[in-house]
Amino acid sequence: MINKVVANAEEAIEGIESGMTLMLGGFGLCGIPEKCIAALAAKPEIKDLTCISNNAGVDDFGLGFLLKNKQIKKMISSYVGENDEFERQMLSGELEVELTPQGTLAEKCRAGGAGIPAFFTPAGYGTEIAEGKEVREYNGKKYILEESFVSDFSIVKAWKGDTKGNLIFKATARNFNPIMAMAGTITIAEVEELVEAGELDPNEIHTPGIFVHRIFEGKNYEKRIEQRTVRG
Amino acid sequence: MINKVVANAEEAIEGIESGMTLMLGGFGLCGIPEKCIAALAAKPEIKDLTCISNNAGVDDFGLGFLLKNKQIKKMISSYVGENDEFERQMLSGELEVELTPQGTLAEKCRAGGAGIPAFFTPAGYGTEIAEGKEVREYNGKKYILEESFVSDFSIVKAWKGDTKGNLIFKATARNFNPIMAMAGTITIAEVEELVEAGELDPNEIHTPGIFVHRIFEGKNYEKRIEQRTVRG
Amino acid sequence: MLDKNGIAKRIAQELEDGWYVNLGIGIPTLVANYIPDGIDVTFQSENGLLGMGPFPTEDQVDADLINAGKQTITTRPGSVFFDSSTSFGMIRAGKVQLTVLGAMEVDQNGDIANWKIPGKMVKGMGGAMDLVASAENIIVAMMHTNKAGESKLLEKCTLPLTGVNCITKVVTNLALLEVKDGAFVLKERALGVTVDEIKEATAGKLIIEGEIPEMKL
Amino acid sequence: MLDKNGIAKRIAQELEDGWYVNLGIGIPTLVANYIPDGIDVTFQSENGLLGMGPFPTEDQVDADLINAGKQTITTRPGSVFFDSSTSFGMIRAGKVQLTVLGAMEVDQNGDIANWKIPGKMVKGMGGAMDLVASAENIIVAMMHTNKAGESKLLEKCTLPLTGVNCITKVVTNLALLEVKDGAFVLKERALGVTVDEIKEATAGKLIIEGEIPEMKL
Repeated sequence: MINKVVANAEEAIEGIESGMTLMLGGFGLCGIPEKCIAALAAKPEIKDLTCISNNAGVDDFGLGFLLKNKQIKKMISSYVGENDEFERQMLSGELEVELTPQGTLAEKCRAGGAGIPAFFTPAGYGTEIAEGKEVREYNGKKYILEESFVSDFSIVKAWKGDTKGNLIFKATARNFNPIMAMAGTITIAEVEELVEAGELDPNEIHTPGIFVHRIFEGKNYEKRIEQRTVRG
Repeated sequence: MINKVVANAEEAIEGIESGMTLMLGGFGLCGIPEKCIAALAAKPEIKDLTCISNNAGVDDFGLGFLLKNKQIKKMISSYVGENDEFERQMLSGELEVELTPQGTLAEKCRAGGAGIPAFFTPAGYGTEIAEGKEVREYNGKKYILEESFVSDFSIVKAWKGDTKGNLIFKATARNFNPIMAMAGTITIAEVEELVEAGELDPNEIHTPGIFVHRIFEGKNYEKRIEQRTVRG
Repeated sequence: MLDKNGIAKRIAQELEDGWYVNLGIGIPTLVANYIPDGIDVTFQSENGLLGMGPFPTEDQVDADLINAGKQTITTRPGSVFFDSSTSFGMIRAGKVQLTVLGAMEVDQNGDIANWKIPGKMVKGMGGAMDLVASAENIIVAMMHTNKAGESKLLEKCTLPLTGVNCITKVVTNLALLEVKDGAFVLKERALGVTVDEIKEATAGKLIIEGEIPEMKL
Repeated sequence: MLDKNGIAKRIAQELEDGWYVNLGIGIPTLVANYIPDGIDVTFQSENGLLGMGPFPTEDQVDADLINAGKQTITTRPGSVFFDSSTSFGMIRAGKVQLTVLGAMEVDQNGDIANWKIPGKMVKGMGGAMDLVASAENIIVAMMHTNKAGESKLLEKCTLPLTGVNCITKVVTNLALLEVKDGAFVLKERALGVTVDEIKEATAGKLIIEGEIPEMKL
């Protein structure tokens, strides 16, 4: 019988090839699939990736690893600060960057994962983001037409998962993960805790297993904090 | 301080007027806001309603009550069988009916509730549903442009809710309820159990309270079963 | 000649391990009773459930747990509930590997009509238009002819369409046919049915190549 | 003249009971510290949280719980988590009653520029373009002039725009102004600031009607 469970990140990323388009969940370093990113960084022969991710990691964590290896050809993100190597590659022209409003980025993933190829959104109307895009007015307000995204592989990180691929995320580590899971031709989920099918309450699952093709339990998550802010 | 909690269905439906557009959650009789529907039926002076609901109830339950009172001018639904009075009014021309593919209906509500005024979908391409609608091709497949819905009032039924309006639905009684909640100018939620803010796990909430304006606990839900099917 | 259960049984042989499957109302529902041993199939119900189980016993009946036919049902381990937009999201995005539907008419171009008869009360298309416009693999389960004895496999559908160029296979009481390049390609005969009988009952373009085997059920 | 906290304090007076509010990075974040007594405001963080609370104590720090500025935070009772598409869904649908943002420039038509300086490293717009295109009530919190002493309230923005015709109010270190019918309408002076000083520092069209009161903080 078909088994979605794989042993580890190395096995999970099998089939990812140079030139592919990947979606990677996370907001900043929160909820990123750190095990799969590390596994990809360990295969520097995989190059020319287009990565759809809200952010681009920091110099020594997350997507920063892939940037350091020059495995990424193009980033599609809403915000890409906090990363010197990124800045260097972008300014030198080695790295292509497509900046997209965060809500449009989210909706492009969700729409792609829901079989909607294009939609109208108000974000970016009247700005350079709207250049070359169709404008239409609804109820007196202007909207631009945006096309949705699908990926060759979507890589997400969840809190809990089961052997059927059902996922539950924790707190704000949910972010882009569920919608990117929807939009993957193949979707890989790494989870902190993997349980048998039937152990998760079907009412509490965030991502239905139909969207997930491979799943594994990662060990010893670092979960680095970007802006540790505490009160006295 | 603002309080979303109202005493009962009568108070919840205050402000609903003749000629308004309502969304009503539910699939068949499963997960319908039975208390608010009964309260509306008790005010037959509210007429000419446009009701967006996947189905139209049965003769003696759910939207059937409003049909019997001739309070509905137009139904927007995907399937409207199981109701003799409905059939009579439709064939006599008293009742206007707009049939919409179920997935398109769902997406129109979700899009309206997400500030997306229009989107492309493949459903209905090449059929009479597509007549007069814009067709566009993406990746070799044909799609039609559909405009989204918003309501004057959305009326939904949840399993649990809190005083902030956060909602949790049970099993397949979820159906259209969360997406219609999103698309209401004013959204009313009736729940089987109303608790204090903080008692629901923020990770397990299906509808964020921002979408809900009025909430109350209904008593003695009938939850009628349309097709009671059991095995031996 | 097959009865309804026979049609369902033959369609069940098309199932593959790991597939997500949506079964329409009528004959398609019966397919769930004949899942081959050793494979794991997950049934999707478009009202918001993956992992549909059998009908409940009296004491399991739950008004909040129904299928798209509004029948009370149960769930299997690993099931999950979701809202209607997510449900049709997974359908439109092609995540459901097989859809089985009934039909009033199909034609040699893969068009299907199953929701409306002009002049009669129209109940609506439900989720059928989304399903046929989205799935890559759609099998129609139906009788080969209507009550008047007329073929339901046509050159061109006469009833209002549900979808175009979408049907991949048709399984009837008489035969299994593939829809390909503007024709019905006869693949299997039902037990005791001759090729001539199928020819007779098929109004659309029929392609018969070589020996046509009898179905094995 | 107001400092950053003063600007935040004045904006906090605009809050109304029951509102959902999104605060941008910088001065806007400070608004949360000055919520008037007796009103209940819920803060939305666009990375997927309604009901944001204060920064955590050391032992409350949770890597999975951050705000849109990537800072560790806490939640208040009645909070809820959701994904990014739902988050921007509620923003685009106008469910957030007030958005407070910083800006590099605003102009008399309500246009705003706050994401890009040509020739400098561009970090991206994050959620700002969605927020300004969606909210009906947007207050800009910023200094009246830039470091070179030039007005940031212009006839027309010179930097690449974040959004058009969207700003309703501007609160600076010098004044509170409404943006209306193609002009900045002076409503209040900061403590000790004269109308002439505000005139001097405002490059866009400025409307001054009657006596301009001093802010009460």
